[in-house]
Amino acid sequence: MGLDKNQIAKRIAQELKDGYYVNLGIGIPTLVANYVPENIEVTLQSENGLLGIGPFPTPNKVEADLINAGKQTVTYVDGASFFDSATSFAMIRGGHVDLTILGAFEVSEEGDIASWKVPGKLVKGMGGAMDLVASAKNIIVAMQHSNKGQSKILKKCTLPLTGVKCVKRIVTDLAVMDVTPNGFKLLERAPGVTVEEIIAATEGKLIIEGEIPEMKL
Amino acid sequence: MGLDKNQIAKRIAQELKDGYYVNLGIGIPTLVANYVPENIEVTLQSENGLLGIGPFPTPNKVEADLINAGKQTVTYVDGASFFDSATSFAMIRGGHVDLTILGAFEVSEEGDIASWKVPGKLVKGMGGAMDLVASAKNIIVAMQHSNKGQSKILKKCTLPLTGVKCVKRIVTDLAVMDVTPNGFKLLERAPGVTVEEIIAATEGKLIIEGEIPEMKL
Amino acid sequence: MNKVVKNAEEAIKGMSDNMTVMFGGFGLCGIPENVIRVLAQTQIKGLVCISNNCGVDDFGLGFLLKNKQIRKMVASYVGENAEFERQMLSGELEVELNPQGTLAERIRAGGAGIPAFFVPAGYGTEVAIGKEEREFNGKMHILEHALTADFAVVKAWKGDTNGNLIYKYTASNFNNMMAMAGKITIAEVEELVPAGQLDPNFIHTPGIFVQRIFQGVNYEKRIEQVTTSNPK
Amino acid sequence: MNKVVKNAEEAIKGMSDNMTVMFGGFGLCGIPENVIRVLAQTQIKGLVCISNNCGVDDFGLGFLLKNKQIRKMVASYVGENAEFERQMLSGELEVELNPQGTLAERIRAGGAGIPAFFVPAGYGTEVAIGKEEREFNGKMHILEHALTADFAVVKAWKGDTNGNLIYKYTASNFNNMMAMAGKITIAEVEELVPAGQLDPNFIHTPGIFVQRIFQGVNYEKRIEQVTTSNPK
Repeated sequence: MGLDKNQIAKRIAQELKDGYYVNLGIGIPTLVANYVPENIEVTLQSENGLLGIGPFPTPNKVEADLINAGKQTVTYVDGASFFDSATSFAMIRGGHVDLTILGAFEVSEEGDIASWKVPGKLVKGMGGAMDLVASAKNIIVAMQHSNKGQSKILKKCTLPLTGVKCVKRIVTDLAVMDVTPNGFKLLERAPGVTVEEIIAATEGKLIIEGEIPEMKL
Repeated sequence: MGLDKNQIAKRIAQELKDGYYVNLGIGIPTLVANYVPENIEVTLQSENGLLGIGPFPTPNKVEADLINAGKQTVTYVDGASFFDSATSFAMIRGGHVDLTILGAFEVSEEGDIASWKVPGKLVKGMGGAMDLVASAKNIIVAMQHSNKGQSKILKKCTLPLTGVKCVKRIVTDLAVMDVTPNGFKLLERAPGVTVEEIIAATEGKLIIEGEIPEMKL
Repeated sequence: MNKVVKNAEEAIKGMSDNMTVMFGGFGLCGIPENVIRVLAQTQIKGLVCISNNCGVDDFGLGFLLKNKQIRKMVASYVGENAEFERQMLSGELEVELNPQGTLAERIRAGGAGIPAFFVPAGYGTEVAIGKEEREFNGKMHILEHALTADFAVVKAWKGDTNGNLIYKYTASNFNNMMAMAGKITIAEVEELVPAGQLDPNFIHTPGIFVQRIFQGVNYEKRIEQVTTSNPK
Repeated sequence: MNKVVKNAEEAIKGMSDNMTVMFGGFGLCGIPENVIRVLAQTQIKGLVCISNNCGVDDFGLGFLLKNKQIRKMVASYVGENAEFERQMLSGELEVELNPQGTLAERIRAGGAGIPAFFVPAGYGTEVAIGKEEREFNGKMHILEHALTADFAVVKAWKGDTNGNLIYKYTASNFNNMMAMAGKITIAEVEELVPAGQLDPNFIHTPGIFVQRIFQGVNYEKRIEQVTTSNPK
């Protein structure tokens, strides 16, 4: 029941538009690159200083000086550019990146996001996530709807925040939802998932208007 | 009596040290480049985006895209670099330029400088002068000691300021002086100029200790 | 994704009265000649222009000035230009002067999402009037605010179809930051090449900052002061 | 003017206990391997290190960590490193975490003479605790302060004897800004050439920011995650 990681990525890829500059976070978001529709062109930004990420290199083309923000070896596409971290975050903070896709531990009905710190566990740091959620024109969160029966789609986040009132859309294994002034607006169900199941898995206020269609994957 | 413009420039050139990065203002300061001692290397910065200004080009090497801050065609030396205006003023504001040499209408005994605006006359703007005087590690002013009998070395500036408490040393047609907490300290006389003549031409407080040597040009 | 437009006429589509427009260049070096020329043929007026200088009487932004298309000029050094003087003194033209480094940084800040920052330049002068003052590390600073524009118009040496730009020598000046600070940034270039032909390691302005690009024509590249030395 | 030093030993002359030192690099990409290696052989301790990351257990800044030469770490993403975790949890190591873009901009600001600036990142989170908050254009921001260092240590691909630097691909990262922000900046390069051999139009870090430069040896350039695709 519900989408696997690749299906979540595939659904999110439908949000891409021709000409978009997109920053993909680590985890599910990275997989989105595999599902970019063929008829559009998007440019992937890596906050460590690359605009125009290409596929992973073939073994003979691995280059230590060419990595993505997840520290994986990558390549670059035609028309790419390299730059320093200050310029990279000028792009992000200045709102030049059209879309940020990232993971989260929790999202609140006001659009707050918690994604970087679990008290009591090791803190690795926020990296670029706080900059991204504070400034991207559009933010989509890719996440699991709940964890061991505990909803992660909440009235209020319980974990330390990454950013406030910033998330626009959430794609989970169960549903697509928008954050609206009145709560989470349910847009689509995962194939085979019922509205009742989504209601049961959602702690935050869920707005259900009319028939909720199934996602098309 | 007193130094001509080239002699002022020649005296100021004695302040240069090997390895200095120097910004030269328009007018007399520009002439300093002609008198850099042969045994030292200084790098001239042009705030429109060049580190390593070379001599004027020969007529067949004139290049519209290669000018100095005075909008004159120039060349560049080996080891030069070009950059944008934000980076250029990062160098200046960040204190990376060792010495700024610029002209002035007036200097006060506290080290204030007025150099950009004469009320009632056309205002052309401050250009980079305010940035330079606010941040250069060391500031030398090249100017005439007085104008039509009116001293320009003052207790307080009468014209709108370019910067406050910033001037370190002044080289005029009559004298070399340092700005100190107690007033203008007279260091050197122009050849043939008496201390009395300098006193007469100085409105601000002048400190005279011991014998004042003649400049060596 | 298609950023390439045919020419300056197509590039300025959507530009209208009372907009704020940035123009790259220092003096006449690195100015977007094509867009200025075409803009001077339109009826667009009331512009707030942000540019380090304002051209000369018969070139560069001087064209727009002559046509009274500019309502306000935000600059650092102006007035190589008799008409500018006349309009300023008569009150037809509003002028806001900035220290040059502050102007450059305000534009970069606009592009980089930094709404305000402290600088020492201008403290204790009329530039500081009405601005917040604060001491850091024993030195007084003033708070300056970011600048952005409806359109930024820049000129580069080479560009590619993705909007990546390379400037030549001192012609980068304000162009590089202005490209970052325009809601719509127009780049005119001397040579436009397909994406992939410029070395990605040596791009001055990454394409993300540029929305429209075209290859300019008939560059005059006028020089304000030809200064030469004798061949040895 | 002579900026060229023989090696890392000579480059770190004057570095001493309790100094603040910046190290360029992102993960293990673009880190100054030579200086780190030599520094780990000294008795210098109590360092405040500013670096986006803190190496791994057996490479990069991990060497200094193992020797307990670091008192405080200012970073954005840390802990690919068991010893780091141990020292942090035991209270031996002080850690200050910054949003990555804020860290980058604080360093640039330090080099550019901007003591403080407003950013939106971190507003409403624990990063904002104790910081001034202000609204601009309907959006809340927090005031962040500049970072500088007694020494900045950067790694470039090519450099010349004037200190001009060029980075390769994504190895620029924090190096370019850190070069601006060191009272003394040390650059180690893979290839050192005489002034005049690098194209002045394509310099990433102008030489004015670099005080000491040397050609490094035995670069390992370790990769954290080799990810490959199958040849088609």
